[in-house]
Amino acid sequence: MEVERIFSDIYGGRLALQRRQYSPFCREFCLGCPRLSLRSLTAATCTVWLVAYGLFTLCQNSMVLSAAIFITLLGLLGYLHFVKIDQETLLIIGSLGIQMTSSYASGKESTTFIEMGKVKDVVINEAIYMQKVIYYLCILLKDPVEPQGVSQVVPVFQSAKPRLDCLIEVYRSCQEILALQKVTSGSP
Amino acid sequence: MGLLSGGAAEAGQGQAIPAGLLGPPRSRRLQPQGSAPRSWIPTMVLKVFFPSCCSSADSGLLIGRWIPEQNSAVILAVVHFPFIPFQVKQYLSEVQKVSQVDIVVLGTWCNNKQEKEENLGKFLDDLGTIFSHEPWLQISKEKGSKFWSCHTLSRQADTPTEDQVILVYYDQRKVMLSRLHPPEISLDNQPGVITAPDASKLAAVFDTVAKSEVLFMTDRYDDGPIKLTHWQSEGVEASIIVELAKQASVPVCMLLTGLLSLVSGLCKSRIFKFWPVSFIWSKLSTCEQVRYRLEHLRFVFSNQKAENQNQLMRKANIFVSLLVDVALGILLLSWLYRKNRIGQLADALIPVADHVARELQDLLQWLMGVPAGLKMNRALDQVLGRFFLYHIHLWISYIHLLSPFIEMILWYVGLSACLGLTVVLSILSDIFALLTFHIYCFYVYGARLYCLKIYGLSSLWRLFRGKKWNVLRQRVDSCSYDLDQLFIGTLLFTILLFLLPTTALYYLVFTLLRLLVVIVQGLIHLLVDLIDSLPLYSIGLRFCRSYRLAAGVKFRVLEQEEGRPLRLLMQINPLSYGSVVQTYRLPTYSCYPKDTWGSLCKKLFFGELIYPWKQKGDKQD
Amino acid sequence: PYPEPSVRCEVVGWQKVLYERQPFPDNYVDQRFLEELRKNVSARKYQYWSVVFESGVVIQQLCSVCVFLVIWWYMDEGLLAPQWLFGTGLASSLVGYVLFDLIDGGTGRKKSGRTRWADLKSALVFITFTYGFSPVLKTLTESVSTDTIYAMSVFMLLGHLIFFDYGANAAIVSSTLSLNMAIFASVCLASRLPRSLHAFIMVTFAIQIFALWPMLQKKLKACTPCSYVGVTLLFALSALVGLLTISGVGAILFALLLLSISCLCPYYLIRLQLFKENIHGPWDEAEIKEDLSRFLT
Amino acid sequence: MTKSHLNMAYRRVNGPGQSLTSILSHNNCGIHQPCRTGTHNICMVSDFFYPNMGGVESHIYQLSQCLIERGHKVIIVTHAYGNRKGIRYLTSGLKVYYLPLKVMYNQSTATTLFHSLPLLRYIFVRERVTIIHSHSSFSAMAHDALFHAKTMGLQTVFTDHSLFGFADVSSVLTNKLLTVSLCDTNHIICVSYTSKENTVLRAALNPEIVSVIPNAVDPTDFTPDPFRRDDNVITIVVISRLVYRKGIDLLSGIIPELCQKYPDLNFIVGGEGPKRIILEEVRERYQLHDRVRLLGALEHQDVRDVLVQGHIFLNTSLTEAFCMAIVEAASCGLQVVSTRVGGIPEVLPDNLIILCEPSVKSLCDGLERAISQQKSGTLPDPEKIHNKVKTFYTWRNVAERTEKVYDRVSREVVLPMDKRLNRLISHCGPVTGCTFALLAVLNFLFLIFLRWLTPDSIIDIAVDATGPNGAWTQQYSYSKKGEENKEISESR
Repeated sequence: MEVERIFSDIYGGRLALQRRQYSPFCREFCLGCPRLSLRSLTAATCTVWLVAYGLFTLCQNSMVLSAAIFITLLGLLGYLHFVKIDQETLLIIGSLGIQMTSSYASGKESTTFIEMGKVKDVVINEAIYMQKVIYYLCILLKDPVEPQGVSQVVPVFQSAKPRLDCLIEVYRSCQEILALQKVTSGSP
Repeated sequence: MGLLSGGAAEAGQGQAIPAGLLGPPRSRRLQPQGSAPRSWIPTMVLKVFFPSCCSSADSGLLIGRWIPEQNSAVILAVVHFPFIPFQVKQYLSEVQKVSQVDIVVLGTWCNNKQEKEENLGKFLDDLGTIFSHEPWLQISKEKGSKFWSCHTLSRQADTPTEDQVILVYYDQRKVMLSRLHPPEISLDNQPGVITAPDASKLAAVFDTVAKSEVLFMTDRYDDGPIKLTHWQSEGVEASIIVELAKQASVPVCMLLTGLLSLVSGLCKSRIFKFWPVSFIWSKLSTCEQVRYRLEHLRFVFSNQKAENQNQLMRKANIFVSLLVDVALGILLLSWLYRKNRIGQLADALIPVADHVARELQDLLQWLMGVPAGLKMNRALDQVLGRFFLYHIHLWISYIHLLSPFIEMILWYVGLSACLGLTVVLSILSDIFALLTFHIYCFYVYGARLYCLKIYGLSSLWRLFRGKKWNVLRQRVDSCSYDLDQLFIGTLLFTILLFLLPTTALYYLVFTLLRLLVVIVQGLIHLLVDLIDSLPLYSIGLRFCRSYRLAAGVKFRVLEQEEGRPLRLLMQINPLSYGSVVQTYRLPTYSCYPKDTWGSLCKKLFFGELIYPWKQKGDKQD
Repeated sequence: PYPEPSVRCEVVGWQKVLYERQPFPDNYVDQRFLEELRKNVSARKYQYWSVVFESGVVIQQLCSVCVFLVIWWYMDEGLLAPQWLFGTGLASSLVGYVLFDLIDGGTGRKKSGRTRWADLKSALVFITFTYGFSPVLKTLTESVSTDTIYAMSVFMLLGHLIFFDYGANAAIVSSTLSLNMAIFASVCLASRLPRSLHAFIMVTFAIQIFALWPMLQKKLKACTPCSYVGVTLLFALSALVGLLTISGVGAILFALLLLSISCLCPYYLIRLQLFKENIHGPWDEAEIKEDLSRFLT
Repeated sequence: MTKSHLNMAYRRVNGPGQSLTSILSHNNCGIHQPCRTGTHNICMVSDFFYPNMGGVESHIYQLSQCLIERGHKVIIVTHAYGNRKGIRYLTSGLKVYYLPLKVMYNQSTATTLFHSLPLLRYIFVRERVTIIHSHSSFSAMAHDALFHAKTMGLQTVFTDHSLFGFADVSSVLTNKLLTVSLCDTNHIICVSYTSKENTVLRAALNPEIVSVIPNAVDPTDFTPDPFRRDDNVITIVVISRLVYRKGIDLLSGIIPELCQKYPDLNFIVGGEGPKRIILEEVRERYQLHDRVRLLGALEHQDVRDVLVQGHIFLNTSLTEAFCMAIVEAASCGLQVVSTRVGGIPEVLPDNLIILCEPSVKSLCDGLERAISQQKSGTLPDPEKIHNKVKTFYTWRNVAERTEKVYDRVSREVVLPMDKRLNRLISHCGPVTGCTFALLAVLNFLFLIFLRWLTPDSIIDIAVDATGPNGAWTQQYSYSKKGEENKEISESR
């Protein structure tokens, strides 16, 4: 059962939230960031090349141009491989753990799995980010030394910064699953 | 049987208690299930870790470990028909003795390839009465469909449950070989987090599989009483070379340790204890490097076994880096000693030193004139210039005295390349330090002079303003001086102020030279440290067998249909290269500057000695 | 939302207290608003002649700077023999030293408890150090251009005039700093003189005129005001004459300066007092009248 | 900057998280609630707030608490204190923004009049703020907020906590700046009548728009405890920052005088500051180590324990707008001796306070009077004093009166841009007026640019933590619900 809804990120960009429910205690949220827009790409490339051409006209050295081409290519590759995140996935498996996957534009994926034993809670938090004050979803990890404390806070959907309504949706289902978890672990 | 089955039985009892408590709510709560999640009353989910290699095995018994606190079952192998229950229990108890894991029969596995015969099914059911376990798993796989059905029978509740079960497939081989790194490496580090193994269930699963290695030692060809299916059932992996190496390693280690102890004893002998020798010994980076390597060798070839995985890793890393180092060194050696390159080098060396000296002389001449139109005090300028010129003169004569022997020295020094590239490099840096010794002296003189001036000026400036430094309160107080104090203070202040530019210029020039030298030496040291500290073995491991170093796991949801248990595939999430390096990097001896850039600049301004950070300057002062 | 001031609140009347609920809105403005406002509480009435008398100190200081410069110019030109200057300086300082004790009959010396031996010692220190350093002084600034030296010394002398303790208690006054600046300037100028003897004598003279002479002045002013006025006039005249021998224009300008400081400025001060409008009230930060240093010393 | 703040946000305790979780899981209607009729969304802006301690800080905190109690929505904006950046929640869901702005001079931020606009505007929009309430004329951030609020067309209130002279150059400049920043502020609150006169003179204001609302103390914090003090000796307590403005030099004169006169007299001095050295010198010089105790800096909760150890409280301030210390002391049942400066005469009735001139002699006389009363036992009983003082100043009363100001302000109209410029130019003199009019125009253009960059529509409206259906009140019900769930699961 897969549901797709459209939200917007804090810059007003378009975000698509896919919500797959595999079973009552296993859900997946898949947040697709807007793709790399051709306009910005061309803009960046053109600026670099224009600068290069300016330099070339100044010092009659064709090395500049080839260097510019290489720089743009390498920059694009690096950007796609290390910076541009296409999709962020949050997989919650009740009583097993929470898994965060962010897949880059180049197809590289980086995954972090947090076991339920370590998760204290999933909350929506506020932070000052650049010149904004934003909401973000985060996972609070238990402090093994003293169980009440929080040892660390792991942010979710860090690259695509969705707005509050989107976060609320994700947050609700997280809370449902966590609630089952809490109740069952509480009862025996 | 009573005796032998004791372990399994009481184990079964032991685990029956919490499960039994769990039982009734689950079974009853099932009825309202299926409606909206809010009204859905949850239960503890049962997790079954199933080795993917057993998915095609024939029907039989599932043996593995039951982890009650997480309500999860780790299936290790499948026992095939035909077997005698008594023998199974006996075998299990033996395995248990060897590997401290309580392995029990968890349930039945029926893989009906041909059309489904129910007599087998009911036979499996009443197996449950023989091997008492709570809950009793029944995993069955129909022909064709990849969705299995998994029932759990419990004594109190007879209704089999479906969707409270998660089937987690795992690759047994990888899980057994990999070692799970503490999560604080994979997440960004948090010092406080040390998770006990029972706290994190995955660690429990991993070490269950890892410990029960004994179980996998029997493949299907050896004629035991019972037949198992697991990752090695097609044949146990083993390589003759490894075995031979294991055999051979012991005497080799003995021999080398003996040698090493001899060498180190030599190093510890009395001659090196006397002052000048020990001092120089401590100053030369070559000796440092050699000592460091000796330590490594002693560590690698020590007879006592590495008690934990980290130790083993460390040994391997050191060994590999040693090998690489020596290999590079020998390469260099072979290059050096072909067609008299040493001779050319030696001939090149003296002129270079001369050239440097001459350049310095010119520089001093320039300084003694009116450098860059600066207003220098002529008298002081002349004095300083002459002093330094004389110094250079001494230096040149020394070099020329040395020149005939240079080649021979180089030849012998070159031999040391067989000790490894790092040794050669450190020797190089030492030679460089010796050849630029005069620059160092100049720097020290200039710095001392400048330092004196600065401090004098600062205190006199306070007097000039009618203030004084209060030592008790650590602050500047106002104070009334006598007339003569004021007069003399101001007189000195004026003189120092007008003499400052001269000294400052000398200081500046020689500091720049010194910095140049220091930077070159620093680069060499960086290279040495890189070779020393890089954990090559770990990196290689990460490169070839990425699952051996696991940062954690990641799950993939396999496609599924309604009413069937959720199927996940557990993959191993390899450690990132960065964290590999920062986990396994070997400690180095090198002394890097402790101070930040700001403090460094401050030191430069106040004319304190920047490098070496400890007492290498004492030789002249 | 405010309770209108009812009949009984006129009866009650508004009072300036916070601890009572009063039947007035919070932004109520009574006719007693700002009644404690005072103006020009601390405005002082000045007497013209007293101000003129006080301005004598400034005159003195200007004149001593002027005299110093004139003497330096003479020595630089070689018109003045160092020995002569040394002799006169020595004589005058001896006279001054005697006067210093005669004026108040040695009470000041008793108070300070400074022995003659200490005086002799510091005098010796002066002489020896200056003499010892004079060759260094000679070669000290030869590589520095003359204009730089002039600029520096002018700057320093101005500083000396600014920071000098004229008897007003302001923050910037620091007699130590002003004296040091004067010495610095004198050393700079002395290093420009032809020979090291010149330098030595110049610096000694600077000490006499910048350090010793003001002390004597202070005492004169305290004990015998009329003689102080006389001395001031004499000194000013001598400075003018000295300047006149160098340049007439400079002398005239200097004379104008002295006149304006001694006569015009006091007049303006008294005139401007009339326009003073200084608001005071209970909000002012109360200043502490009596000196509290007696508790500490 | 980004990273650091996010990280900072991670390291926070999960208090706020909890509150948010609760509201989000239970009332989503609570998020988009309009500004309730009769209640306001107030934003308190000041550079001075906890962890910094002082009169202004506690004023802001207590006032906000009482306003929340009365159903308003209150947030506080201040600058970051060391590691304390980002957003924190205090008791009853009081939300505090610690903005990462550079601190220039004693805890007051540097102002360029523009750099704080983006963040402040974002906060004002997301919190749906209707009234900006700035505190303390020393705080640059408060003035910035006033400026920006006017540019955004919001109502503004300003509370002045301090007095200024007119004598020296610096005060002339500051007064000019105050004139500019208050010339189009809707309403000004002063803490005493003297302070009102002072402010009216400084900022050339119409006294009608200046209200006097005194500070208050929480009387339950400052209760007398006569058994804590021993009546064999007489103890004089002084609690203030040890700086010149608090008249510590006077104290350094008083201590030896009285100690030599009365052998059974002790001093307790609480507080820290540059003038501490003087007191130490006095103590060493007169060998008073056993009779003069210097406690150093005091936490706010320890103040009462120190106060109740004494019989007489001495305040030697040279200038005070509204002296909270003497009210606290009186509330603890001490006889107060104080200098007659600033607003102090208005604070306590004459039978509770002995007013003296700011000189050692006069203060000594006052203290001797108090001592003789104490010895003759004619001083009223601490309990009586407490019960009397208790009725004087309460935060609830302050909150009510402030609320009236808000009501009045919210009914006023905000000046449009042109009128505002005219007012600036006409009111603040030609040069200053024109300069700041220009700055105002620039600020307005900047605001338009920001609106184009991030329209208000894509700014999330913040979750209201306070108020009757705010997250904070919701939280308990949430946890209770959790309890029920558990019980159900066990009962079945």
